[in-house]
Amino acid sequence: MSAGSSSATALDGARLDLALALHEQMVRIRRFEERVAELFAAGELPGFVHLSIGQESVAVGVIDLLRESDYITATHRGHGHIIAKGARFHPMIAELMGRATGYCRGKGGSMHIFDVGLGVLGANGILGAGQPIAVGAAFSARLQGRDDVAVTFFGEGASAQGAVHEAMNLAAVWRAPVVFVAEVNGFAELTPYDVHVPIPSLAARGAAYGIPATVVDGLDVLAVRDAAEGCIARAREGGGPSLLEVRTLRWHGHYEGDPQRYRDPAELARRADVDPIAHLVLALREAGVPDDRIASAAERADADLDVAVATARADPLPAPEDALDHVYATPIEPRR
Amino acid sequence: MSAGSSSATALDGARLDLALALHEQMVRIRRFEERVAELFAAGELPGFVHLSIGQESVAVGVIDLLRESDYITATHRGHGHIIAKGARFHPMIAELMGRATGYCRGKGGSMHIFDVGLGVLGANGILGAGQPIAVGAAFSARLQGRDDVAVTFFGEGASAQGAVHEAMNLAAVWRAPVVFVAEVNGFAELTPYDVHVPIPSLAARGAAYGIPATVVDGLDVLAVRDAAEGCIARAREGGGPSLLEVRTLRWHGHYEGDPQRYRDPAELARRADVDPIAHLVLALREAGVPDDRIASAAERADADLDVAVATARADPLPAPEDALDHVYATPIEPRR
Amino acid sequence: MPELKYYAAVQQALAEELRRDPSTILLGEDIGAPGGIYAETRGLQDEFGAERVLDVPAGELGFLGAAVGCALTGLRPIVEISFADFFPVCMDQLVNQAAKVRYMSGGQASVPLTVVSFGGGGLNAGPQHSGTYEAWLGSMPGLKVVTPATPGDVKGLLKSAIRDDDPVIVLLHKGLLQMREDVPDDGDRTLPLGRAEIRRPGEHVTLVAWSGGVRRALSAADDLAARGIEAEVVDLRSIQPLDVATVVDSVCRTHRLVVVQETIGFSGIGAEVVAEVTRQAFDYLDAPIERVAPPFTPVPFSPPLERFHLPEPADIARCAEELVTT
Amino acid sequence: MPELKYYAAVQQALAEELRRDPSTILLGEDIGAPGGIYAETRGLQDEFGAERVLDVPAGELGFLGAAVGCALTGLRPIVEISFADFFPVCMDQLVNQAAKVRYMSGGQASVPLTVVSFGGGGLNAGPQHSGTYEAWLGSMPGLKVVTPATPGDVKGLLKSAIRDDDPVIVLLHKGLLQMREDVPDDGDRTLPLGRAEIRRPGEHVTLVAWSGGVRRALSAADDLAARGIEAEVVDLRSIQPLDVATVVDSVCRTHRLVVVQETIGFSGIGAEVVAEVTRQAFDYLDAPIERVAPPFTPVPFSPPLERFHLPEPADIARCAEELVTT
Ligand SMILES: Cc1ncc(C[n+]2csc(CCOP(=O)(O)OP(=O)(O)O)c2C)c(N)n1
Ligand SMILES: Cc1ncc(C[n+]2csc(CCOP(=O)(O)OP(=O)(O)O)c2C)c(N)n1
Ligand SMILES: [Mg+2]
Ligand SMILES: [Mg+2]
Repeated sequence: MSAGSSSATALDGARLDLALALHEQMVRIRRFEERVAELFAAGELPGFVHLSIGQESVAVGVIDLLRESDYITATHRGHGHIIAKGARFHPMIAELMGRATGYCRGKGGSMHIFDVGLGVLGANGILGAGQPIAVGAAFSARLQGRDDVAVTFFGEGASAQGAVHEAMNLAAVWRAPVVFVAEVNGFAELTPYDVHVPIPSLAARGAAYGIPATVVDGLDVLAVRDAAEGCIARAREGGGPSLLEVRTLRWHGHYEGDPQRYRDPAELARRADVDPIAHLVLALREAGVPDDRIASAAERADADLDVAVATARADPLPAPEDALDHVYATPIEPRR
Repeated sequence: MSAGSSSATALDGARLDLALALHEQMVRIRRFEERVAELFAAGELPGFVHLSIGQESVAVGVIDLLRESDYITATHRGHGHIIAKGARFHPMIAELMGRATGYCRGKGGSMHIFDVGLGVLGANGILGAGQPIAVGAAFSARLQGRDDVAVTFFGEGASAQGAVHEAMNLAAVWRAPVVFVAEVNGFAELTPYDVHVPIPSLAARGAAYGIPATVVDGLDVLAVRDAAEGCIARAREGGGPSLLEVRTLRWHGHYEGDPQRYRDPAELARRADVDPIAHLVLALREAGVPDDRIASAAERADADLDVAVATARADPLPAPEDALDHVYATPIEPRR
Repeated sequence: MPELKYYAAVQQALAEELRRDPSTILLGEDIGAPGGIYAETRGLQDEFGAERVLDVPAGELGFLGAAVGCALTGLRPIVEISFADFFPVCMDQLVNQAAKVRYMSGGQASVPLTVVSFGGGGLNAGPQHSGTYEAWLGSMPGLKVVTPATPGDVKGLLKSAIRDDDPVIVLLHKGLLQMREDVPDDGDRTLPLGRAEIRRPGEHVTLVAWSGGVRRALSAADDLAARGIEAEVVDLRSIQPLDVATVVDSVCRTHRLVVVQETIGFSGIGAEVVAEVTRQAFDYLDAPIERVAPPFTPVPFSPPLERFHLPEPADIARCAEELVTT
Repeated sequence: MPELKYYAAVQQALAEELRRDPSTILLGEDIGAPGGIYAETRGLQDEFGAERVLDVPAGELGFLGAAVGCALTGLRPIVEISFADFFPVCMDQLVNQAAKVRYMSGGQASVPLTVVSFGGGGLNAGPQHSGTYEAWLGSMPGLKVVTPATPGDVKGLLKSAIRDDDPVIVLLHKGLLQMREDVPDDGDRTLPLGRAEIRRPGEHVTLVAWSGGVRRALSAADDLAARGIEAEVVDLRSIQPLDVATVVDSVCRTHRLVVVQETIGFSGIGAEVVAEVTRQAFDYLDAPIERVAPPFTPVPFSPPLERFHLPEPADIARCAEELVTT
């Protein structure tokens, strides 16, 4: 394990099991995203997709601590969050392919995946929109006497949206059980952090609402999880909201196909140094986990993906008239 | 001068002249607002009005430092800001009365007074709307090679608006020459500070944007001015934005006619203790300014008001068809 | 039947539904302890507690979005936006979130949200406090919109809105707050969303109106009656769904139509009514359809200007008379 | 005449106007160093500097509001909102500020602001990235709205928008970005705001369309011609002001009208066109006016669903043929 990591304790016993579980989850996300990149390049996915490769530790480190009944709101770059919350590959891939069997029956696509049963209250195509929704879900759980919490992800770009401010302010006034996770990956679309944020760290915004804020390096998923643990426990125990900033790096373009001319090649080369999976693999090896055991995570993910992709490919597209459904609980006539 | 005041230096020479000038301005605003209250109670003003009685030190202490070519954006409670920037009584009163001779020819009313020549870029009926506009005006002045600055006022209620966050963030990124003045008067409409703000002082928000923030007690107009001086100089000299919080108290209801059932009578009784005019008068007396000289400020204001009101009363209402003008630079036909 | 004022009908509907369904909550500025700036929520926080009736920070986008989150997770939130003019600051949560969530999620998620707002001119409230947004909101698939014009309709429609499983916007009119009507004191009485109401029968011309336009149309109908012209006044009551059938049916009897609206005509609800009536009742129309609407300007402040802006009953009557007599 | 693509016409118009008038500036997300997500601003920051061509933080309400402040103080800002779907997050600065400032201030203040945005479906961008807001924005007094459907119109109308002293919204269509046309290389060529254009003359039926609807109407007209029906295609080009006269004139010749739109029909621009044509050309109409528009749903993502959503030329042709033959 690299020096200076906040989780630089021995990986053994329960901690090792945890590390293995986190590794499994991160690899599932990585392989999923890589498969999506292939499918997109092959022209199998309509529209556009935003991938979270390199950022797996954020979704996994935080969401590992959640229960099924807890809530999340994800972003336009939300596959990882949604997988970490337990979403199945097949309806995700089917949705990306626009199939009738997709999570949204082909109506939403990559930016709108919901799994209400798993507490996934949507990826979102509008920056800042998920944050107030998460505050409401957290408040709602408490009002209904449940100790469920909500976690909401947003990037440095979204941090410039007024909605994020309104959500944090409201959460603080309500002491709502919500954790704001600022997933800082260096970019917002095609421009870097500094274009959007005038301070070195978004964690400075916690004090603006009187809520605790922590920064953690996304290189180390165990450190992310440790940092998140306090935030989530606090929320669950009635201590109110908090802000967790995770520093990470976007590996791919903003969208698949983005030529990234605006990006310094040196910085792109830095990717290997900040790979949270490689970082964890080192630690697992040091703890004596055999290579084939480590490699098996990818095999399991790939096997699942193979089935999901093959099934989704064979699945029907929605019938055109299905476009008329699901506007209202009971249709309004005429629908055309 | 009361103990503990930050401007507790001897009032003599230039400082005394300054104090007299600030007194004059505050009294002009107070008398204006009191006259508006009377006119409103007498049914002479259509619509509704929000008065700034008790808060005169905020507008005066800050705006005294501005030049005619500097900009301000005011709030729904904006008469004081606008008067401090040099607006004339007659077209203000005429506007409140809905006369053709009003600042806005009767089209706007109390919440929409503009005086573009004086850099008054509008009172505003929408919380948070003035802040981005002020950032733009400040940026614009700099781009055009002028060292003019912009000052924008907002209350604790408005501080909950996303637009205020977006404006501060943008100002910080641009290092725009703008001063954000948080005029904290204890209330937003019919609910107190705590309903809207989860922290004891809005000044904590400066760090969220990396901009300096100061808090000052609105009791002492000289202290307000001293605090504002640094902010404005900084902006003018290219140092970028800053945040100045002034603690004050709303004396009247949210709108004239507000029964204020939600207000603690004890707190209303506190008004006399926090009267910035009375506070300054004490200091002026201590400095040896004779009572009649002090009282003459009100007389001058009243004389101006008498003329303004009498003139406005005699002024014509707009012709109904004037409602069609000023939608576009060149009318679009048909206008009905 | 007890007499009820328009603003009190809001309070009564809210109280009854908060009592009936513990999953309902009410959020808004000043609606808790102060009892609402129109006295429309008086006593509710006392009865239902500050957990269910909440004064919120003055950031509409935040608390409306939070209400969407509540609606997605088992509550039935009711949100007040105190002036319709503030919809533009929170529009995203209405149109990109609340309206689209059911559809985007492929039918997985429901947003049983009610938004109550107060709009309309006539009170010299000026260009930023006199707006209404029925055409914008009514044209957004996924939203329902009602515009009650009487205390009885306020009560019946607001209750239905709260019980509905989709986001419903209840657009109330500030100029009608003191209007009185006898309303049955029956907590089970609701009005279906999406049905127009004939407020006055007539055979010579149909006047279609909604919200504040209804009283203007009725007053014009009185003037017309004095001149021997019987106008049928149809109150749309609901903008989305829009009860075109009732209007078409009326026009098939009267053969003439005037739309009366207090809001800008351009691409408004009147335009939609005209387009549908022209299509469905083309052969029954004996004259062009006229819209009596404000000029294409913001709502001005000063009384003579605002009076000029809003359609006067005399304008409506004149327009209807011309249709009937030429 | 050099051939120009639709997206490049944006770039050319911006470059020419930035060169012509030093008081113009350009603000938006990714429009500076990266040259725009549609390559619509490529090279502009290099030529005009980062002081006049600025990448801004991703808060549309803030930078649009700042642009209003710039416009009030001597600059002529041009703002890009990269997807029209983001208008709801910044609507307040458009409708309560930019649109109303001249009026509210009694004519004291001008807001010479241009907003360029990209909308429209057909690219499987899903429910939150396929919207257009021409009906909302066009119905707001104080705003002007244009919807260019060709590279030449993009260039001519965008240049006029920038030179106009009022806020003008230029709604571009994402589905047309690669469209080519020969456009005169003349920096002084502008097109007046508010004039419709007859894209194809015809005598049997008028098809009115705008933005992405125009190519659909033209394609339907081809189909119809093959069946002996000559359709006149009117491209509105401008939504506000709306050139009703050109439409009325066409209908007075053809006696039949079909409106083609890619956006929801309810209270849309088509409804306004129908309402005005019915009023002004009532006696010339030989058949009801039809609107061919999407169903009342959000824009779905999956290709078969989105194809179903958008009006197909065959639907338009069928509808026009029925009007002509019955
Ligand atoms: C309201 C709004 N404005 C702009 C966009 C366009 N947009 C999509 S992603 C993005 C950048 C987001 O950056 P960040 O929040 O850092 O997330 P990341 O893409 O880095 O994951 C922008 C500006 C949007 N989707 N919504
Ligand atoms: C966007 C918006 N939301 C709500 C309102 C209604 N409103 C008018 S004044 C006010 C309270 C403002 O409080 P504060 O900012 O503290 O200013 P103060 O009235 O105390 O001067 C509110 C909520 C508004 N004008 N605009
Ligand atoms: Mg980012
Ligand atoms: Mg206040």
